[in-house]
Amino acid sequence: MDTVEQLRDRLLARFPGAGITVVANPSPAAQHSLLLTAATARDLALFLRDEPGLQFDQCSNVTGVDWPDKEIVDTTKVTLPDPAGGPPKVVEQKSKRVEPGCLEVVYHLYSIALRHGPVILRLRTANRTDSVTLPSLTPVWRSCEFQEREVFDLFGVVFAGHPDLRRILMWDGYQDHPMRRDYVEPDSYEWEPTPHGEVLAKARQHYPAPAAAPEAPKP
Amino acid sequence: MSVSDLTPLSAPGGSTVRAVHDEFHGDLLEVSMGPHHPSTHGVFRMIVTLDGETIVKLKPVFGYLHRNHEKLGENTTYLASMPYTDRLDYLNSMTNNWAYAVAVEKLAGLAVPERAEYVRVILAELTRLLNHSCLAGFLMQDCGCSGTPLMYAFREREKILDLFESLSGSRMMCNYQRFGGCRVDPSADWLAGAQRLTDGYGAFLDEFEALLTGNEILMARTQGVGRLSSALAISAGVTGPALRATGVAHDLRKVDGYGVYPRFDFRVPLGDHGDTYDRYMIRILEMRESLKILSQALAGLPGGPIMDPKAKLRGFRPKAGEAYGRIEGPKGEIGFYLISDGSANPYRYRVRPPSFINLTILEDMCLGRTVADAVIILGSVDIVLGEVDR
Amino acid sequence: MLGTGLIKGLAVTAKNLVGSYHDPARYTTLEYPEVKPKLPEAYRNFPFLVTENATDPMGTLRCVACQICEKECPPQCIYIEKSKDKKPDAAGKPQIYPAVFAIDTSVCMSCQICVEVCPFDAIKMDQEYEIATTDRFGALLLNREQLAKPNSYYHQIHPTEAVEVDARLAEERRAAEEKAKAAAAAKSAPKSAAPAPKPPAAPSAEAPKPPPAA
Amino acid sequence: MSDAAPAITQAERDDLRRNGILLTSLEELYNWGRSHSVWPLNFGLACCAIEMIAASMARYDIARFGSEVFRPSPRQADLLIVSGTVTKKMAPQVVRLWNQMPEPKYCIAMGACAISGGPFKQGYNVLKGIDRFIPVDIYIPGCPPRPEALLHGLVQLQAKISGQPLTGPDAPRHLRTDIECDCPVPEFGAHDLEPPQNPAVWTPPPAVVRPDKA
Repeated sequence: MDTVEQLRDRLLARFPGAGITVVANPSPAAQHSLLLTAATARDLALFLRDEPGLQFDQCSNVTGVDWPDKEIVDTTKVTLPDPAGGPPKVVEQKSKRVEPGCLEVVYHLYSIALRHGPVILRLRTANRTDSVTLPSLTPVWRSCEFQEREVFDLFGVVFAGHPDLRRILMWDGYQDHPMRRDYVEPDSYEWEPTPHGEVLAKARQHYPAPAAAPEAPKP
Repeated sequence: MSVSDLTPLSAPGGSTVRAVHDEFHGDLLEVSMGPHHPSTHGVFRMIVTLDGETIVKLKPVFGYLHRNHEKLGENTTYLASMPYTDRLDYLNSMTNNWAYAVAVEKLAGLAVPERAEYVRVILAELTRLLNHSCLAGFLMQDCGCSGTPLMYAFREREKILDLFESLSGSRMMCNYQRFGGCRVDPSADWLAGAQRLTDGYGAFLDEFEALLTGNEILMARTQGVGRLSSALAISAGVTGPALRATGVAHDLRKVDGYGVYPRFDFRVPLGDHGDTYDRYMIRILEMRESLKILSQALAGLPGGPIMDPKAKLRGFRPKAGEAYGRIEGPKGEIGFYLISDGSANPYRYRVRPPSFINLTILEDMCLGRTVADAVIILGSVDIVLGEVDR
Repeated sequence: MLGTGLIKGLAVTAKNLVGSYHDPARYTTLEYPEVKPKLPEAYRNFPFLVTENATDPMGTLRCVACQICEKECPPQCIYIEKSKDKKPDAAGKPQIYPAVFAIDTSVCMSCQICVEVCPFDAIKMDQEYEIATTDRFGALLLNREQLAKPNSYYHQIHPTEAVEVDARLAEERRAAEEKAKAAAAAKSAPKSAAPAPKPPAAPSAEAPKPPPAA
Repeated sequence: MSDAAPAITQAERDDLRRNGILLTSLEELYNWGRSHSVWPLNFGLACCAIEMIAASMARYDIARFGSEVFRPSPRQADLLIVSGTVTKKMAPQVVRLWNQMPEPKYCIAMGACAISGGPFKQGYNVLKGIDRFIPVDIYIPGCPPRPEALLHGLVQLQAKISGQPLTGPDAPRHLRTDIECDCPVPEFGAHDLEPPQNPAVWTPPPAVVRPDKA
């Protein structure tokens, strides 16, 4: 099978300007992936499925990944001339910027006919709040149907073109997306006998440190 | 479809039975099967729309056993997720353990000693025997054959569970595999026990087949029921015996050749019709192949360590990256997708559940059949709710 | 012929029915409350704490409250508080001990990870399973007095493993004693031979080297 | 009944029974009948359900305790074995099943998940114990409990039933008029179940605050 770079070149030759980026995977598994743009994703998926040399007929695994907004502190060294006329000083300037997060959907493709794979496709939403629509690949691979519903339920990615996009694991009136990293559980705290870590912190909120026990009255 | 609510019988959680109207079919009945239903293998629920007795629509409802496996996996260490994988598909904890270990070993680049690979194969094939016998028993239960085949299957299952218990300490929740090997080295006694079981299991299969395979009632209930075409099965991501019953030669033991499977001589049974009877037969034939693998693996088990000496139990922090590892579980391709950010907990921990994805085509198989057939078709897909809902 | 499959199947059930009266392979029922199952040595249910001495269980706990098991426990069902003071352990060395050690058996998943990570062989798996109760909070939260069981009990339920553990611990203790002796000797040695500028080991290590040019 | 000591003590009664003379009271007969024909609901939730099935199969044979009749309909069942994790999505249906069972009825919480949420208790969709919504008679810890442990729990339940007086404040629910037998079914809310527990059956234990750890 082609390497992921060859595959990208092959796709770009067929779809010029499709905007495909190779996302390298530094782990020993070396399963690199292709980041697609939402606009061309479905055409590329169809091509991957139907092209005789590729024939990725099985979409094995669909999953979401949440990348929250990250605050990044950039440190730049700036040389300032000394107003007093001395030698210029080197000052470190720190600037904060927020790298916008995104919701990512990952597809693992295999070819049963040609026995190769995986090819990993990634799609990213523009942000995590209002612009979370991605094209559904259910029309290309039927196996995406329930898995995309699951990503919609747990991560909140809206799949345009999905035939039946409803919550699948949680109930219909539920409003949260619990697999997001910033999900906060409803506080139905129960006394736990063995708290530590986060549970201990939660326990302290519910049972603040008791006042010193009053001394037992003497008979 | 215009659906008008006429008589909702009970309010919260959906009504049990109600009349609906369809422009094409006319008056229909919508029946909610489950989550408490003796034939849905746990807490699965189907909303079945019936025209007379014929199914015109079937919508599965999931989530009644959604116990947040993936979220918990992201909040605990790599090692701590291992006992949780036991509880995914709770009949087959050994293969779940193995799939997770494969994914982590890929992520961290760990090697596995040869003896451990053999032991993993032995345990995985024992698990396959256990799962397929129980499946056949449950399937007969769904056909209305109350008790007897299931009891025979459970009698044999107890023998395998005794082996698991004496090796790993627990009947069902083995928590046996580790990253880079296995936890305990099987003793000579244990291996002799496994050999005895392998030798005796063929006789049980003969008896089981004499009881079931030629049974006319079983044939009448299952042949031609729930047919699945191979093209749809591939597109829907169906894996495992359900895919092979449609005639697609796809077995990860052959395709990926993971572990030491390429060293063993076994065949992949394939079906012809893709119906319920084929799915039953595939499992019986697979058990016979498993016995072949077992006797080869037990005969060829090499010595040496069972754990990679470099593998660490505590403080395991793989480098940043991601990996998808998969094996052929008894129910299909079970895979784990892990993203590491270099910390002690996985950043993303995803299970590719075979029985969940195999349910994608449940509606396609059931359309035009009766409710009694739907029960059998569901039984032949072989689901475990712990894995479907995670 | 139609019906042969059925008849064959009925023959199998008949064989099993008759067999269950004389063949132990076909009569597998375990008469449980009267006959207890023979548990394999590896069987595990809930953890317990090993004490060296049955007469003074709290004084001879092997646990030194290092809290590793508490951190590694997947469902977080262990709670430990370190003692403020130190008490001599079985070997007479002063050690921190767990002032509170609680395991919530209503949460524990019997995974044995606490046993695997414990560097002191202080926590092991019990085989007690007849623990059904009507009292949720009182009976299912085990404190250190309920958890402590003597080493002899450990030998009883996991014989081969306990012998290995004992041998390993004895070896470790011996090595530690030897090390302590060596350290004491090394400490006392320079005092007696105060004028020597270097300990005797250092020159011997350098011996193969050619002598430095004087 | 007067406060005077009974005319015949339990020891004497047992002695007579051994000699073939059966003395009984209406209460004893009634409780004997109740306790030895406990029909469970054919209701499996998760992993523990497989052990529950194993307990009803040949090896463990729950029929020896009069409980082999697993009824699929709650209207015909006496015993609800909550065998596995109760999720928030499933909790209303479990409560509804409990309400549909006729009195006298009993509930066994089998396994860690049913008692407290067990290893999954930190999950967002997991109920931290079924006793938040329905009264539980017997708790069987374990993950999963062995089939023997389930049988032991059943024996405990039978003992509990046999010991119940038929009159007075400790009488079983169905013989009393002063308590409500139905439990309110929780509804699905936007973030959680509403209400998250049933205060009539569930009171959290008094706050035992652990002192802050070092």
